[in-house]
Amino acid sequence: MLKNKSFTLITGRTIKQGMASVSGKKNEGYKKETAYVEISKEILKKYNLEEDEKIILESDSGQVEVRCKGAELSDKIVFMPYGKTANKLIGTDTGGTGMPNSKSKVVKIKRKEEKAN
Amino acid sequence: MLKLKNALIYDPKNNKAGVKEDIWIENEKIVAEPSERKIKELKEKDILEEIDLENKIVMAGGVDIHSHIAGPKVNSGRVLRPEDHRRDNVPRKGKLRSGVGSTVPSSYVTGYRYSLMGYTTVMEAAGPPMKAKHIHEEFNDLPFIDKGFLVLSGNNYFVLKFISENNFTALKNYLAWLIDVTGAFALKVVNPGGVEAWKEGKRMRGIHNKGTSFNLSPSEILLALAKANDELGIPHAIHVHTNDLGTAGNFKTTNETLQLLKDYRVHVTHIQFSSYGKTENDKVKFITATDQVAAEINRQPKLTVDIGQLVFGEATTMTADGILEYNLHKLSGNKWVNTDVEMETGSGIVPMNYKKKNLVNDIQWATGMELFLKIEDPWKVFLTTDHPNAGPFTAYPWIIKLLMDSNYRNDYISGMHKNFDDYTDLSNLTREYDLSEIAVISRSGPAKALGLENKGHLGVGADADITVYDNLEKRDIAEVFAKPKYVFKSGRMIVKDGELITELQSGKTLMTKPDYDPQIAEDIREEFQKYYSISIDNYGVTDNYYKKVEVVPCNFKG
Amino acid sequence: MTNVKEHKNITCTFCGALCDNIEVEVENNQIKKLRNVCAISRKKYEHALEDRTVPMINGQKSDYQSVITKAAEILKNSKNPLIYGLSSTTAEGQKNAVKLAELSGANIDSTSSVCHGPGTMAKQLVGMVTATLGEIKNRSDLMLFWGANPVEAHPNHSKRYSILAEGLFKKNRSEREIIAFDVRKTPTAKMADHYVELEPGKDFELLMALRLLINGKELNSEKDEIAGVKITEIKEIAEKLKNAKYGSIFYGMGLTMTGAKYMNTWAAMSLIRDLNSYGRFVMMPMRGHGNVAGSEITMAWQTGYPFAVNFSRAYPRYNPGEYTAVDLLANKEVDAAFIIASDPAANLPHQAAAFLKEIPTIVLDPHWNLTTDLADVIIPSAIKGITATGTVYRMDHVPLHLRSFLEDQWPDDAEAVSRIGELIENA
Amino acid sequence: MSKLELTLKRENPALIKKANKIIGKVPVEAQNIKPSLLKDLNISEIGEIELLSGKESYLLKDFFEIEGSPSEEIIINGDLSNFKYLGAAMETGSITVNGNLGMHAASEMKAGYLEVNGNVGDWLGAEMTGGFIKINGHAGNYVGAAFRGDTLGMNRGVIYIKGNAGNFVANKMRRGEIIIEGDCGELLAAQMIAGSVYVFGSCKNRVGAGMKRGTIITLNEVEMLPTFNYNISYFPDFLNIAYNHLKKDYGIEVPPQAYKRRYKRYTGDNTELGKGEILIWENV
Repeated sequence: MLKNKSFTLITGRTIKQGMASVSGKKNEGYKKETAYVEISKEILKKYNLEEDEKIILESDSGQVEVRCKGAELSDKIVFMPYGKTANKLIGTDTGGTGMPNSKSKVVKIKRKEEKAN
Repeated sequence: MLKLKNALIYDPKNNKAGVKEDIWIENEKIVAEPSERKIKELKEKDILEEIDLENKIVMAGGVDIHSHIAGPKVNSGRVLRPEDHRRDNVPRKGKLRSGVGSTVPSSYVTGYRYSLMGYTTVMEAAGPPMKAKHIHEEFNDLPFIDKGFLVLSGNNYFVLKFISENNFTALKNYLAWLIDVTGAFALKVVNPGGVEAWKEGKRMRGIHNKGTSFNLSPSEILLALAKANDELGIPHAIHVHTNDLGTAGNFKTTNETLQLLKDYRVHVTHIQFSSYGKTENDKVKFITATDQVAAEINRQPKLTVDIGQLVFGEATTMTADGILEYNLHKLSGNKWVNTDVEMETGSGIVPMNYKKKNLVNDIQWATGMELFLKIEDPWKVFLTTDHPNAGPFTAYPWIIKLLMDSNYRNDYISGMHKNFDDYTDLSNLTREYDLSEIAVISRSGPAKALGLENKGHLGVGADADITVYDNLEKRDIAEVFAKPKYVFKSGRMIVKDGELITELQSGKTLMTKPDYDPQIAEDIREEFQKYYSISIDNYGVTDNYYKKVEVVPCNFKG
Repeated sequence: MTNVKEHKNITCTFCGALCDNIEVEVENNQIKKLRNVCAISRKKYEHALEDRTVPMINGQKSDYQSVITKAAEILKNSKNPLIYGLSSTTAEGQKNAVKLAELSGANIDSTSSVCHGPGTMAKQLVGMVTATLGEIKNRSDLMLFWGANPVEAHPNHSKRYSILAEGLFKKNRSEREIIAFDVRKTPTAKMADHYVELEPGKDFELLMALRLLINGKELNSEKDEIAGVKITEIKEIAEKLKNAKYGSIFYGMGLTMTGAKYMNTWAAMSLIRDLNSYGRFVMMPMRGHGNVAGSEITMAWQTGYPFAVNFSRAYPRYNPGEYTAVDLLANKEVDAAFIIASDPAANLPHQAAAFLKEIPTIVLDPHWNLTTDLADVIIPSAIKGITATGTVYRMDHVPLHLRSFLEDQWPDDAEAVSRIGELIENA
Repeated sequence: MSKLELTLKRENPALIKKANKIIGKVPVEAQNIKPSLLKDLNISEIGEIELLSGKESYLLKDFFEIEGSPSEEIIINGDLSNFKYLGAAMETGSITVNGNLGMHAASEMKAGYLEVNGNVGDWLGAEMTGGFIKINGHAGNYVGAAFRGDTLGMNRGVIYIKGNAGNFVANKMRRGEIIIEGDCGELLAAQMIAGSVYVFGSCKNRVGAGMKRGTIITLNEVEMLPTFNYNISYFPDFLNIAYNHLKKDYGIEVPPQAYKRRYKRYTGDNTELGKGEILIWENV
């Protein structure tokens, strides 16, 4: 079951996110380039998720609705460009270090509408 | 105009030792006594300020020829050691900015503590040319004192290249260009050849072996640099940190270096670290070799040295000599920073705690003391702790006490390791420095060696950087030198009764501008653009970094 | 008459690689041509004069003097303000910000705390063996990329300083071996000779295993792999590391943001330190923002500490985890904020950034961003390296002076901050 | 015996308000509420003790109702989660807090007693050199740790936590005992130099990373670092003695199953001295 599977959320830079961020943070481009999640193609297939399908990512800090993209990734992780959307999932606990869990947050994937596996 | 009257003047350059005289100050300078008419006029206009210094000792402001106070290495040391700062806090007061102290103080606090000790000129001992802008940025936040920096030039690609090509003209032009574009004061040579060797993963010993891809020996580098420096007329000698520094038996390398360069001006810095003998059948290995080194110094007329006196307690060692810091790290197990700077130099940092119970530390301490006492002419030997390497500069008053009071010194020795006398002969030395000699080693000598004609004395025309101490009668010597009664910088009082006046004042940056053929920048352009990682056009320090500059003329003639 | 002016050796301030070879042609205060720029840099220059902020107070347009005065009033009247950002302003701006923090008894923190600050904390435990980028280009025969993806974050890095650069002793790609360690095969990993895929959050374990092997000890794992890497492969890597003449490791957020956080970097720094018993080995944090290194440098010489500094006692105190922006905001301990050249609403965890909405917040930035949306006071500013001069420090602490080549109607960050400071100092 | 009782006022200067709603709290630095200092003052002088909140200086009476009489024994009531440095450098006497307490509680404590009936923030007992701390709730990160860059953490004394603790417990610990009845976070006893830590609950990853010497005892399985060696599975007698000492001297309830049982012994960290030991209770 997809809802029982946990992933480590890796946030990071992409060149398009970089280009969009210097082209105006208020532009649609920036929003677009920071509001998707990359998921292993095998996982997409296994759980019958479509490329570009809108899904819900959920952590213990919040949830976001994002498009999913198939990528060459291990099935333990999902990747999001860093930005406002990803940061809704990242908690504020820094474990006393000042650094939040920006690349080590546990997330789950939920379908927008429940459909049969 | 300001008149300091009835002072007991100790001004060795002008042969005054406890002479009761007045000092007249106008426009940041010491001036001759005005005519009676002028005095009358000043009094009438009420613009003659007088301070009575009856029974007070007056010297020129202190001059430190070698200290690490600004720039990338010092700053990295600050970052490295939050534990060094945590218990030594300096709050904001009036217009005085806050900061932290201990062995690597923040820049404001560095300025405060030198000023509070009556020091008004300090030479930053080692700057990597590529990061010179950083040094000047910090200089602008280093209040009160005048300062300059010595630019690292003993392992630079173009230096090694021109020497190996026997292109002496290019070498001279390059060095002068380097000083010019980095806003430096003089040349620093650290473990010549050895730093390049460290980057190549090699070890060099002595000054005669060739070891790097440039196929040069340290002696070839040293000779070329000393000759170029003299010919460029730079006011200060080449400032040498010897090869093999810090290792047992290194006095041989040191003496060979001194003999090699006997025809040129040389200043050998923190020579304490370069004056060790070696005992083979012993775990300790170290022994002082001060007889041999002092004899060589006493023999050479042009040579000057500073000591780098060890101080027990916390220290932060930092030097461009990367391999030395690696060795210190291996020895101590303490945290270690190393930064190789492309095409130019290296650096390292290791915190240390020198302990009186540690025999090697005791021997190092004694080595410094013995050199102070065995070098006959005080004009050849200067007071430093190689701050913060052998200890913080704030220990100078204590070192002065050790030099002036042999009873105190002997008492202090009695607390040393029980085998202390087997490795040192400090206990047999009875010499005591007098106030004039202290004035030489702490201001007049260093000023002269740096070629700063307006510093280190109280004659007419000198900068009005003046320190007033209480009389030593019935007072603890260290206390007196730690807390001057007054300090004047550029004619303005900055310290009164041991406290800073709460107005910030900036000192000057001291530079030299030796002549060179500007074509040199074009000659090196192609290789520079290829092998540096920044453009040659962005390399130099631009004028916006210079707030208050004094260019010291290059008029040394050999 | 057209007035075309050419500017060479301009420094791009987007990322910590600070390429200083940009060529710009300017006509009538407009950029006409750009050379040597990367894809991000090009966008940055093209967009520079667009989307500019204007002085605003509580959503109403205002004038420059009024926003400065209002900012001073907010900081002066707050008990425990936060000054945050700094990594995209000049050293001059940073210096003035530290002074302002002192004058207003503030906490001051840079984006370093959510970036490479953990590396600096690790350095305070163990030290760090590093070099300038040119040294690595000139000498390094083995380059490691660990949790770093410069192809997307520092696009010209590989060409100028690392994989593809021409060096003095190492002339080209074929004279270097490249290993990439990551949890996903990034474009940088694709350029490497070897890609080592790690289990997420297990960098520490692999680094410690390598340290053990480097120190000549046995690796007795109950499993046949560590961090998802086979023991045999780990042993091969250890041999490669030991045989490097001048190895280098570029590390990114993949180390600082995961698992053991700064202890990851501690393990890496310890490993690199130990490797210097064989050949030479150095490491380099892949600093993200153009002058984030400068924020640590300027703060250190003024306060002794690199970030996470508090001035409530009128002298600097340091403690990441306490005086860092995320913690201060999440714990709701600050009662005003001054954001300098940064966009915490986009880049900090949402729940921390959200507190900025609750307290008086001042933003100093040349462009609109997500944080200007929730600011009470907006101060416009000139753009560093384009319309404003100043100093920036590269990821390897090499300082560069920025020149301006376009005109601007607003003063720069340094001046804005200094004017606020003066109002507080002379109040 | 007389006691001094301080009760936090509902309205106090540390509150951050927006439209009369409390939205946050500015930290208060409370190191001056120190038994050795307060015992020799009268009640009105106690009220005048300085407390820093943010950059502003206030008086103790601005925050607290003061009852009882001057004493070495101080009871404080209220949610003090924004109060830092309470009991810092304390040398004598006792402080009992009925409520939560903030960071740096009893840091650099030399002697005396601190008890908190609630949770505490980070840096509890950091660099303490003596004294006894008892927390009846949970503790934060860096319990008994060294401050940034420092070489030595806790060096003598006892910290007893009934609940859970965060990351970096016993970081660079040099001497003393830490007992955690609940679970603890990551990097327990990282870079430990010596001393003993007992965790009756579970430990997160990287236990003992970089430790030189010292002993970690835990009653649950631990994911071991590859830099530790498994030595032996045995019945350590000394542990029974240690448990008895915890019970007798500090009144600590050691779970009965811990006694006289088999433990797995690991040593490390082998990248360092390798003389640290981790003992893991075997549920056989």
